[in-house]
Amino acid sequence: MFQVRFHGRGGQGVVTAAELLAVAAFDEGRHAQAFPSFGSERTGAPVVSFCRIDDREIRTREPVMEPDALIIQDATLIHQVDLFAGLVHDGYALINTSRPFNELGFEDSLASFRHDRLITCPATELALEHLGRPLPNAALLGGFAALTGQITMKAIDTAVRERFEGPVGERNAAAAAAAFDFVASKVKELARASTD
Amino acid sequence: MTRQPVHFYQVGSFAVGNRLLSADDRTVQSLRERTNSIDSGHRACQGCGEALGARYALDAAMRATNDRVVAVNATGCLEVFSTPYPETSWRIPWLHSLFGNAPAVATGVAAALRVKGKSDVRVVAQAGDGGTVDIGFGALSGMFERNDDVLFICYDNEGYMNTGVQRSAATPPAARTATTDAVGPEPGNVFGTGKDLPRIAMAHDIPYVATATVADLHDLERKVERAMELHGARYLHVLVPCPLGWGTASNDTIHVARLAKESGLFPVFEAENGTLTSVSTIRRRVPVEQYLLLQRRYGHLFGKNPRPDIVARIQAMADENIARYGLVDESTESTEVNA
Amino acid sequence: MDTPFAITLGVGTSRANHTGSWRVERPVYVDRLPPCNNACPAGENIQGWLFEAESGNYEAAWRILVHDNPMPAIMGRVCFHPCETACNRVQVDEAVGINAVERFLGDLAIEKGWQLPEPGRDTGKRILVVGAGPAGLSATYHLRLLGHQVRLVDSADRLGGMMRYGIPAYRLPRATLDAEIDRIVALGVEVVLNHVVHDIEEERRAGNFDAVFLAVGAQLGKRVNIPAGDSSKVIDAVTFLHQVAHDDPPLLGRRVVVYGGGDTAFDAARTARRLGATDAVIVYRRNRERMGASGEEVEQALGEGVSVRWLSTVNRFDAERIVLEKMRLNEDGFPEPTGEFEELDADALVLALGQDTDLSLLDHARDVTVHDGAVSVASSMMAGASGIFAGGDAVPAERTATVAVGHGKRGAHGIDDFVMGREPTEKQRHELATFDRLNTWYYADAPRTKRPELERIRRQTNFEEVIGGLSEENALFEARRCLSCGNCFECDNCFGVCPDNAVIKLGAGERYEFDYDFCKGCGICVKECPCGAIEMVPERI
Amino acid sequence: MLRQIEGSKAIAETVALCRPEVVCAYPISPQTHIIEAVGAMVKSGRLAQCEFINVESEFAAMSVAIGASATGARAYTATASQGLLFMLEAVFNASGLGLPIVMTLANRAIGAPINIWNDHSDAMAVRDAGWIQLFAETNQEAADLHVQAFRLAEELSVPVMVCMDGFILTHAVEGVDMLDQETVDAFLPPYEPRQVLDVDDPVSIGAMVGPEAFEEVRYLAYLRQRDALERIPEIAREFTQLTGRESGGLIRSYRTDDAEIIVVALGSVLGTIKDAVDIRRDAGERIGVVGITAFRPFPSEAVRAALAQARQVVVLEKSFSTGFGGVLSTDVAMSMRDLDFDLRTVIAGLGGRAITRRSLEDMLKRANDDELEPLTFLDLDHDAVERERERMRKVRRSGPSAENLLRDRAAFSSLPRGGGA
Repeated sequence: MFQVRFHGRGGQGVVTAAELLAVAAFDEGRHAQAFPSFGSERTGAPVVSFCRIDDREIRTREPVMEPDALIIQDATLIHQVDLFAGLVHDGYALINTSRPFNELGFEDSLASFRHDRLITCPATELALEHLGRPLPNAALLGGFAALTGQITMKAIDTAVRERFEGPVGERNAAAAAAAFDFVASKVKELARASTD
Repeated sequence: MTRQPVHFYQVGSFAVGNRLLSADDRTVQSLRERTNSIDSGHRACQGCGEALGARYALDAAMRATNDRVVAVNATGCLEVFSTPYPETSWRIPWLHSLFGNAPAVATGVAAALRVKGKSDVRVVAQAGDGGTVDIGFGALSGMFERNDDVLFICYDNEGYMNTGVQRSAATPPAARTATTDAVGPEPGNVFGTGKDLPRIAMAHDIPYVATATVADLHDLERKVERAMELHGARYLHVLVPCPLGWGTASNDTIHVARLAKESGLFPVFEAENGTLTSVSTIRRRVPVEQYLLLQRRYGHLFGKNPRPDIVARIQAMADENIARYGLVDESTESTEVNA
Repeated sequence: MDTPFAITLGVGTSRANHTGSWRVERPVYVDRLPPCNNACPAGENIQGWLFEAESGNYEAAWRILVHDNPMPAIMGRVCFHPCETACNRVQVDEAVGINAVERFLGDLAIEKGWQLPEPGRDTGKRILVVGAGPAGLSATYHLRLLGHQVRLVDSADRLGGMMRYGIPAYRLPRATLDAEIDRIVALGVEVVLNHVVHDIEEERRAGNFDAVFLAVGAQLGKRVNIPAGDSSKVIDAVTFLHQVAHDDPPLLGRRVVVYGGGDTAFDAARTARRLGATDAVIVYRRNRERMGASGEEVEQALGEGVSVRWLSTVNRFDAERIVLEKMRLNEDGFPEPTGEFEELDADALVLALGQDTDLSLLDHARDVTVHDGAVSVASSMMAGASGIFAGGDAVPAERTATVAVGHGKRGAHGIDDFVMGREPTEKQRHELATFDRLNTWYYADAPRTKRPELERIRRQTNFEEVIGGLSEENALFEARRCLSCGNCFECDNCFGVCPDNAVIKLGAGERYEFDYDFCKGCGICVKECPCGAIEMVPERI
Repeated sequence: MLRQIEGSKAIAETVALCRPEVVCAYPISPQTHIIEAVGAMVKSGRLAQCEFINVESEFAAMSVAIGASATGARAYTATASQGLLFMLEAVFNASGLGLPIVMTLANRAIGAPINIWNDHSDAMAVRDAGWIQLFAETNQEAADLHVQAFRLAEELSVPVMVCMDGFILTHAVEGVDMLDQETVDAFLPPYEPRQVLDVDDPVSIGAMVGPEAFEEVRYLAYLRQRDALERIPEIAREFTQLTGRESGGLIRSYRTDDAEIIVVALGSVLGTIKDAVDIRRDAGERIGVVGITAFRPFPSEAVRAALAQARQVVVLEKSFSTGFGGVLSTDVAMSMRDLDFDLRTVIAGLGGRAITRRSLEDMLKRANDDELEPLTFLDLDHDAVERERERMRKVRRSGPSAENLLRDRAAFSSLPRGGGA
């Protein structure tokens, strides 16, 4: 089972992101379960959602306590929320920011994790570029596909286009593709760096 | 002198029927074939105004719809005295659910009829004043606001009579009830309280709002008929004296209802789409004392320690109604006669 | 439907619950005597015929009417309608115009040629009726209906008595009078005119009559001793009107003074105006409130230019001048002389001070008591002597045509009992339907329809009828103003106002009945009955 | 067709396949997505022959359903928590009148303190309201149960409440094999009301019944619920025959054959329990699970049979009777009369407190070691409770302890409040 936790703020499409990932996994013939943190949070407040992907039936209903991956849609949440709580030691984290990783102030809490799996991605910028609106969730899913290999870019593309009709779907798909490319090249870069 | 048209009948405009009128012009109540929607054997008190009002209204609705009426009833006297197992007095399809939900139940009935394609069947919901102005008020306002195709009839006897005469938001000032005792400096119900539901109904801009009393059958039937011509939410507020709760003689039910109207205390009018369209003017104006004196619930205003000050305040209320609705037609006003 | 137990119930089941057992008092339908019927001297069932008239069933109405009174067209003109005075509607707005409706029906019957009922099966009894005025004609009619043979004798050359010779034609057109009299005669009556009966016993024996009805009227004008010059023209009103009726009017001159305050005085004054008098002055010793004539007649006379000197007596009549003494009313309302005098120019003086009866034909009758110029009678109209009955102006009563008609009817029935050997029966009368028993709310407000009047100017110069009849429209309207006091008229109120549906409507003309299985005895039906035809009576416990 | 779909959406679409004729809607979390979706289907015309009525309260929602059902229409609504309580009078009324209304209850805690998250307090509060109450373990089952619910309700003239855990199921996106119209039509015949407001055959529905017949009316209702115990499994079997899928029924057992300890629970937590049981089984403990689908009528005989050989029965409940303890436990205990066994009640997941597999494993281990108290509150913060009690001892002042507790918990703003938080 692969478990993902999404962090973001109300209005950023955090719940939708988890759903899209579940749908994408489902489309690839896997079992998937997505659910929100069920808060009554309003726009702007910290929000969490979850997604599980497995090859067999998923029975558990507990929240994701020990995620295999984190998708952090808003890096500023670090000041309010213990973002990395429970992340397995070889887990992934995809962080939406245009700033370099070392400027985020995460270092102390990340010492024990594999740094080649902690990736930043300017998803909001990519969204603005492709979509015209600062909604980074679809883009981050593209990045997630590139980072974890748990899902294909094609499945993400299909799920996004199913969810958003017409041009909006196109543009989100384009943002996701751009993020996929960005993260894929970054992953290669890091791999090279680690082997270097 | 101007010649009278020949269509004048001894009692043509006020009594229940008249052998001289053509069948179409008679009241429904004058017809042997009237439905008797609420049949004999019910357990209402002697002289019950509500039993009378319900039969008047529903029989009229039945005639107006070719006998295609279903009724919804709130909990209350009418429900209790009409359907104690194993006997029902209703001759029409009738549903009782709860005290406060008659408007919503009626909405459901109307919705079901609509979806079933039974557009010819019409829904009448009925409740006492408690079920209307108090506990059912939210549901009623919702029904109004959605403009559901229901005629809602409130039989207003100005209190919770079923439970032993307690105050409702329709209880008039100074009236004694079990929860507004006739003691203290302001005996009976408090002035400045209460709810004027017909006006609240009008504020919903629903197609039809009307008031009536059991004392004017022609008027009541005409209003029911008018209501049945229209679709959407309609509201009819009928004053039905309660011998038990008002402390009136059982034979005074109609008489006292008439005085309520003739004194101006109970304005009789109708409104369409939120606008007043007609008022029933006072025929033989009487001072409120005449009305109050017949009722033991106002007994504390008279007798050993009379309270003319309170009677004057009640008279002022009547005068205010008369001014607000134009209840006195100056051109035909007659001298004061015992009505 | 297979309905769930207890919570769902089938219609009509509550009829098993007989709530009538709750009752401590029960309503019962009653019939009360309407004040109009009660007041009618002719004993008409006024409310009964108005009821039919309200529906436009005029012939049925007329038939109810002539059941009691065979001369509605006449009564509809000359009756002073005490029914209207008694009418409860007075206390709502104005009395119902009963008289006008009666006349409408009477005229319509003449126009349509409706005939009176067939005479009853011949009893073989022979009755002598003396006098063919309203009492005699009425008695004749009723006797014929009862199957008795009638000989009607009169001293005049035509039938009608005072109706012909006392009432001016402008109040009672002769064609109408003749029509209604002819209709009675057509029932098979032996009429003997120009015949004066001198001795009633002898007349009865000679004709072998089983009974006699005396209706000789009051034909003698009362005279008072008024000093008058020889050339002064003084005439009594009865003679004056009689001569006018005979188309032989006396010459009275331009200024006529009529002395008296009854209807005859006004008839005389109004007749004088029509004969060309420029001044017709009535002199009366009391004031207007205490006058005998009907207000209607006074109004009409004043409208025609008749003037009245109230509180005056005629002191003497010199040539072309009458001296009046002014009067005043004392505490008891009686006029007293004041000693003040005034003068009035006059060509003639007509005395209208009342009439006396010539009862000399009774001189040889045994056991008949004549008191104060009138024949004493029992309620059956029988005078002391067996088989002699009397009515009209000859007996002590109000002297009006309607009273006379009533006497005729009562006398006929008294005679019937007598000749058939039955004990006279007193009819049980219902309790009076008084105003306080009515619920007048239910009656629509509607002032009475006035009979059209001829232009005043026309009526001063001729003997055309002054008061016109009602149109059908107005007659119907007027009939429908009847409150039907004390008797159900099927307004459906009781049927409608019962909270327990405990009134059964039996259908048109059948009224209602109570369903005591369900009547709880609340009494709303009684309270809301417009005409007071229901009352509550205690249940026997 | 298998679809990855939000639970609420799956319910809405399944309800639509049941051809409801009147649907009343009043928003309350967490059921809103269901009625929103039904409303959209009606508005778009996709669900034809259906009146969708936005009412002013849950009380009105149930009342509209009552009116519609009594007029012969198939009526549906959904609610949760406070909404259920607000309509409570009408809930009793619907069953008293024998009206086959189907209602989704998105289970949620009842305040105060106000709490929008999942537990079973709402369902338990109305367990005696005369409704049939079915609990869904998954969204698949929730969807399937709605089809069965209409069938059951209309056959027996009893309203049916399909209970599904709020948020945990309603908001979860997972695979659901959606039925098609043909299948639902084959399974669910048109509604033939037992009583109906009909101008051509008038009856009075809702009479006042006195002492002379009230007990009989109630006894008849009891017998109908007994009938339901027969019909629920039959209908479930029919459903399986038609769809090849097992959904519904009275109870479902998991690894109980040789179990010494059996956990009894309702709803979605069964999945997590099964995962925990598998792990404990791997550790050699003979533990099984019985999930109760039909809570009302309570399948006493089936429960007794399923639990008969257990040494210990652990009833895990998302609700409890303040002042006593387990609610479900009482029913289980009554079903097990005269049998020799230990009963343990575990209260868990109140107000959305996450029930984690780890906590369950721990609890099961203690059960296996016979260390479980008769009444256990899972993951209770004993320190916070003790501090509050200490304060209460000092200051005898009444008031909401919730605020004090929250103030106490510095972790207030930290992560994650979890699968219910």
